[in-house]
Amino acid sequence: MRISGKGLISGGRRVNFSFNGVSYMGQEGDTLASALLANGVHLVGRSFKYHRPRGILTAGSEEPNALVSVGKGAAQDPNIRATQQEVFEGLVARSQNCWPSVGHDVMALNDLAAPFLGAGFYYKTFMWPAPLWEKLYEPVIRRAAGLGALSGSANTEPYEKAFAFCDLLVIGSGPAGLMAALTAGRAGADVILAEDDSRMGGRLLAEMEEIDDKPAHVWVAEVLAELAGLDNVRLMTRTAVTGAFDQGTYSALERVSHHLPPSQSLKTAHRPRECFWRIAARATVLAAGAIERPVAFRNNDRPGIMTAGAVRAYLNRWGVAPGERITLFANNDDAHRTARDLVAAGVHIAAVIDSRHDAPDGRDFSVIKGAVVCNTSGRKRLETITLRNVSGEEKIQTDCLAMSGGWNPSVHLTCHMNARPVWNRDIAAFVPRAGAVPGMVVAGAANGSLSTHAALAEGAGAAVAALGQLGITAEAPALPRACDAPYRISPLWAVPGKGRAWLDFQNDVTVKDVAQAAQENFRSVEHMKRYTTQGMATDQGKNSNVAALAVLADATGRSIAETGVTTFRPPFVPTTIAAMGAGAAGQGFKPQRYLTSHRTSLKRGAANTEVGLWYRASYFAKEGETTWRQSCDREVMMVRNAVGVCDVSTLGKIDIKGPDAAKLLDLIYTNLFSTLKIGRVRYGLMLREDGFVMDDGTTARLGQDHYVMTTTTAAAGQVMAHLEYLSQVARPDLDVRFTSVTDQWAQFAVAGPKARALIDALVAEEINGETYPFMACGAITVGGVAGRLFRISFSGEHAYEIAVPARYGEALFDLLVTRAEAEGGGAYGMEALNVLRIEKGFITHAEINGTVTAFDLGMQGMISKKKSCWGKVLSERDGLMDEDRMRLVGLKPKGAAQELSAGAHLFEPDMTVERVNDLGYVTSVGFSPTLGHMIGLAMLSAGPDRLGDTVRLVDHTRGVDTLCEVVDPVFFDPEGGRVRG
Amino acid sequence: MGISGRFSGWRVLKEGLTGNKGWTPHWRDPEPKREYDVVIVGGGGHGLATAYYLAREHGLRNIAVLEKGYLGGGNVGRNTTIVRANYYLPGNSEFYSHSLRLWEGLEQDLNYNAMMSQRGILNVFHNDGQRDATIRRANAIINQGDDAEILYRDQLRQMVPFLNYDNNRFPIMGALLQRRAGTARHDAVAWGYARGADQFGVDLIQNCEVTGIDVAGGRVVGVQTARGPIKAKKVALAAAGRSGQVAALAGLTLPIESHVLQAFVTEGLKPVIDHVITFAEGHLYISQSDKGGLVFGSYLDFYSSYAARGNLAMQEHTMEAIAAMVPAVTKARLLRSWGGIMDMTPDGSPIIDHTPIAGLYLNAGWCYGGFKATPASGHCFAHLIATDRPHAAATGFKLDRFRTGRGLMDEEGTGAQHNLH
Amino acid sequence: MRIACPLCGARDRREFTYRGAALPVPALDAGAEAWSVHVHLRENPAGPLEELWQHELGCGAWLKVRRDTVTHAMLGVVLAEDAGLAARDGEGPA
Amino acid sequence: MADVLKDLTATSPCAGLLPVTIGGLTLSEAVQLPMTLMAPFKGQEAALSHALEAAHGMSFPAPNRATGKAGARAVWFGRAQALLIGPVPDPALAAHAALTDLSDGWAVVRLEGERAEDVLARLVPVDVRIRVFKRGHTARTELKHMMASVTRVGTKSFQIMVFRSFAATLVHDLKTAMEGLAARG
Repeated sequence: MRISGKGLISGGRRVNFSFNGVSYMGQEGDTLASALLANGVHLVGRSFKYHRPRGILTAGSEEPNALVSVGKGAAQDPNIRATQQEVFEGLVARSQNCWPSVGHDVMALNDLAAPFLGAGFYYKTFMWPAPLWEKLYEPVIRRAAGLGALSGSANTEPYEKAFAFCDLLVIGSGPAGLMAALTAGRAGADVILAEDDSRMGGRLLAEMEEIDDKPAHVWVAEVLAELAGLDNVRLMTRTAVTGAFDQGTYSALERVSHHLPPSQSLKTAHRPRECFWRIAARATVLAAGAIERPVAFRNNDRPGIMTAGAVRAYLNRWGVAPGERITLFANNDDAHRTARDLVAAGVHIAAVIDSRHDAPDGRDFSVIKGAVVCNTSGRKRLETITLRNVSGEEKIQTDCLAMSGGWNPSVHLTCHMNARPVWNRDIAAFVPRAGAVPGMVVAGAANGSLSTHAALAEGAGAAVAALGQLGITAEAPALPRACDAPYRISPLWAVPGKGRAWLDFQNDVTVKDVAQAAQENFRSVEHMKRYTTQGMATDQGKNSNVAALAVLADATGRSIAETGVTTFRPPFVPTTIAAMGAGAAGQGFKPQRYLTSHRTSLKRGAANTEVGLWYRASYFAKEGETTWRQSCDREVMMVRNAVGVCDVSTLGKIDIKGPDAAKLLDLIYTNLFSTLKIGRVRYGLMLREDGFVMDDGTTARLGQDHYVMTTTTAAAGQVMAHLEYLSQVARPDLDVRFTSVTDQWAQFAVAGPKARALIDALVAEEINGETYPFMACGAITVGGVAGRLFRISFSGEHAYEIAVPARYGEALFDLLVTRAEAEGGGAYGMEALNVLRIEKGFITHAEINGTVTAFDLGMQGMISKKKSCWGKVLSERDGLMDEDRMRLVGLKPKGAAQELSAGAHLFEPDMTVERVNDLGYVTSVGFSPTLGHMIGLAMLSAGPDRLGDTVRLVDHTRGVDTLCEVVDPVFFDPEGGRVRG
Repeated sequence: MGISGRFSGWRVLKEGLTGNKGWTPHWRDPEPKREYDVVIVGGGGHGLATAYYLAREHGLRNIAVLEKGYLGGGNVGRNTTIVRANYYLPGNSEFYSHSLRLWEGLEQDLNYNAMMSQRGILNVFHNDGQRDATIRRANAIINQGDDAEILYRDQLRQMVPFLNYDNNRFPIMGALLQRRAGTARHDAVAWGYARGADQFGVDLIQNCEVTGIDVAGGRVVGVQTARGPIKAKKVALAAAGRSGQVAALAGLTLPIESHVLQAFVTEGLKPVIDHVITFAEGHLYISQSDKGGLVFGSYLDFYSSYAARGNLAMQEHTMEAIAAMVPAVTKARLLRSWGGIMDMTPDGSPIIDHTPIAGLYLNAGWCYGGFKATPASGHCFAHLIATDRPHAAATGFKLDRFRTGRGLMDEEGTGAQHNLH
Repeated sequence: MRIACPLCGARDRREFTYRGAALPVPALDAGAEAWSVHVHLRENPAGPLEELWQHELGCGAWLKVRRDTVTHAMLGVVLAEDAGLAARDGEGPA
Repeated sequence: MADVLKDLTATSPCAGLLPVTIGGLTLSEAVQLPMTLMAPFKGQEAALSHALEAAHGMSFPAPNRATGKAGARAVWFGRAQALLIGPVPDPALAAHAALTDLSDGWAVVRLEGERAEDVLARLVPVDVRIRVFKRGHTARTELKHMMASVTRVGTKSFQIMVFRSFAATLVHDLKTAMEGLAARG
């Protein structure tokens, strides 16, 4: 019920929204919870396990009961806290975890079976017969569990991430946070003030009190006005700081447009739904306030039962009385304010019950002292409570119960770096451990200081202290006059009695469950949590953990301090995956690298494939070709018979210069490069320090102190980091400099019998066998551009790689392919490149898969005996020199099917196909149009000793089981006449 | 039957009707004795399973498990609960195969429902190279006698239509399906073994940190603990995450670095993911718990750490991988993140072996793979401790393989840098 | 986590790549045992550890970082080239 | 020997992608100038700086700084290296440093406008606000998983560089950030 003229949002614009299909009117500034309460709606959701009817418990993000789904279709957002969702015109919200409706939920039958569904029941049953678990029990349990539902469609809304930096991050904008921000702001420090709520002010928006003789909210507005005028202060509302990480890194979630109607214009189409902030703060003031805790008593979970502070917030901030006959039940002085404010607003008080015999008297209401609430009635809305005191029990008609078991400081962020909070007997609550998070100072209620006066003072003091760590001098402003009423509490965790008294409302954990866990020796607080699921709901125990461990302490005869706490871990509030993963949806997961030939290739029918971050052409489909194999076969034959052009720019290229360049190369490669002549290229092999092959490639010597190394595409980054490691860590004495020139040069392979003619026709210099013998390199000019030419081959054909600065790559590729086509050749892609290299027995990372040695590859001869090199020592371990190791061979099909299959395993023909007989596996296969049959490379135990043998090749997944012949891995032109010719 | 009695549906009914007053402790809290035949250091999944199988398979009774905190408080209580047998290198293949078979009878064996759910695991691959490597793996699994199927894009799409097939930076090409793989309720595995071991008379001693290992004449003779010295004929180390620290008590330096691996769970949601799904790109793995939370993880944080808490950059990477691969679930909200301490070895595979000290046995180096290994690790370690010979399914887990280079099991081919597995 | 790169200043962990313990590099001819120990065995302390990071997405420098593995407190950072990790047998590892 | 061949045409890294203007911010491709990486040899840092001063009127930049001015700049480019942008390097520099032509290796864009800092705050983990990152300041950093160089070239403008092949992603990411910022209003 809305009280006319009451609250801070009165006079706001009216907004229409719907809940469970019914239209309601709310007011600008309302949360869904305040608007529903204003409309007399209390039944909002159902609990997790027993599907108990539930209402609104709190007025903040810790709400465990009033979780709803917002939005429709793909935009459906489950598990939104009604206490946090602001209403807007057209808002659509629904209850969850109920069927057919929140009022009539079939699964509420669970509640009747509750005696059999207590703590840990599932560990003790559902075991017979075993196969029924997956078929029956588990599906039933899964369907019953869970809260809201996802839409099932991909989330296509925009989200974003951002970084922020500051001297001082102030978390929370209540009295402590505002004073901290003001103090730091006036001192000129770089300040971020982050507030989870849509409006700054914290509890000052919910209380009827004065600061400096003004209503508290007026003081808030004045402070905010000053802060807004300071360039060095950033105010962030709707921004929850979610995690504290090392070296002052904080995460925060900003709800950018939860409070706005869905975008309907182009202008707002890109508006992010949320922004995930990474804040690097040199110091922090945590002023996150405190969270009020319920009291456990029988049936304390009914709609209409709320925390006392929430009732006050709805009344004072939103002008809503959550009932017409309200009862208060408390164990502390602070809660009496609820009765005082209700009376002042003219709301009828049914009773004020305080468990303390020495509770203070109220001015405008009478207090029943030394009494407790021991039961309630009213299935979908509270109807009565039962009062118990020395004179017996009495039922009281009431439609709303405001309860308070005291306040828990919001210590959560102080625990994110593993510190445990400290028990404070005076306020019967845990308070932060000093120094829990380096650079963080805690102030106000979060620090256990529960008066406004103390919060203001600590906020200012915390800012001075925090900035002091940074060498920034700040002065605390004059302290405003404010309420300093004592808090006074006498602990009351659970009212003794029969029946079920809830601790964790959402997960349906009761006092009995915790007691039973203790009885079954789940006495460690972690065991109790895991056995009962206490504290594992969406509020992560914010409402219930302290009471639960008090109950556990009682059941095990220990103090609360001895019992200890479970760990609060990030995030402080549940955080959308989409926000933390912003930018990665669709194609955004990793950057895209494009070749200079990309556009030209597409025009020529290229089918692209991802190679690491690059896109490369797999093959170029010509008219009439309907399968990749047709294109691939043609391209292979084109290279063997005419000339082919392939963009090889993805290979890593590293420019190496300096007096010690040769020394560095001799260190990194197994073979010698100091002896390489200028103008020549050499193939090299490099090892990891554990002796296995890291990478291979060619390196050209362009000058006395100048080399250009090429790496495989896959290992380019790894090799660059390795070079840096060697030159900075292992051999900082070497005077050598290197840089990646991969993107500087566009480089194209031109391969085939007509390659020389093609190149010679294009470049200014004369190209023939004498000027450019096999493995020569040099500078050339092509089309007026200075480039480089390398006579190297990965196809076994007479071939070149021609390189030009990347801006000319597109034009040169186009020119090369056009010229090649005129000679019966053309462009070729990765598929043909792969077949060509298998025909020659050249290896790629299909073979260099991190588990092979030079010995395995038959390349032990490449490890120079004249020098040592990186990785050589461990490559010579006994186990790596076994003849029986799996070693590189070629395979030719022998069976009728003429098939080979990559990933197949190899066996002796007469042995059974089982692991113990496994001899090896196939790394690469392809159809060789040159030879007219399939060919493959394999790693085979003692492979080189088996040349000519027959082995059985089995690939269960492709249904291939065939014989093949073990052959030398070089299938084509083993003498190398073509490449040299 | 031990202290807690036998569990059954009937007992749940009976206790429910009588106010659940008859439940008794699942295990005792005994005072440590002065001497044991075997002292197991570490009351996690592997230590508890070892104790259970030492008692059940080898008839030993005078056994203590010493735990510095609470039972099951280490990695068995902080993982992503995945059970599978899809390794491909000899040494690993037969071991994880053995483990999966033990999993399949575990609940009846222990009389404890660990909610072992053989919901199937899908290892998604994205390109030709990954496909061929996956097929090599699938064949190895089948050759070992376990199940594996390759599903290509269209088949996969029928089974899990909500993945990003149409607009993915790394298109989904297919997946390896192992139907017998799945998940289990991690805590319950530890509790089930603890209760089982307790029923055989094993002393489970919590809050009992081992502070020293006593060696005389090259032979272990006992341990020093926070609760006093305890003599032992044999001492078995199963303290994953702290293996290096514990082994150092006996003067051993291990080939292990400790690294943090994060895990994540979202708020509860109605069923959306029915399998365990892993992705070769981004190293993401994700499933949905019976309670409705999406459970997932990806890489290590990559730096040495004993902090059991994670780094924001890796959290973001993990969420980015979900946004890329499973965009239908990104409205789910991350509820909790935590970290486990991983024993990372130079080849990514574990160690179950003797040590140079007689009577001192080592079970360590589980890297990411410890949870799924729990039954076989306990089973094979118990065999080694009881017989001084390796179990047939665990002959490959030698401590000296790094020195000799013989029998290295580098499934990912990333080499001897500990954090790259 | 933030690391104070001696060249770039404090930077987010995401710019850095980790290698492992910062151990003196054996000479290339130091023998199999020395190399095996170097590559495989780790003291793996729970507490201060000297380790190697590369500021790979920043300036490219390799750093020797002293960091507490329990608290993640940063205890010191120097350029690895100045850290004296290279083999000290005159010729260095080559 | 070459037959008659017309000169190869050049294509810029962001050809067809830029410029764009969104919400008062403009993203454009920088004019392609010669770019040379200068990596001083051991002990040659001072000599290189002198030679650079003599030849091109600017000193070798300290870490995180750029020297020179528009059209002739030396931008610190990482450990022991700087990128000379504009002049073709005097051959004398080669005595003191490894000189490597990178004129085609990097995509160079310019982001200009009132909220340019806010755009970059969505992409790079470095504080680029003018109070700490002034004109002439530069950073080697990460930009959405890419290696990047960011230099403030004016009170409201930045030069941003990534490897050439990443140009399309750079433009996409900057545009997305610009659009999101503009849509917030």
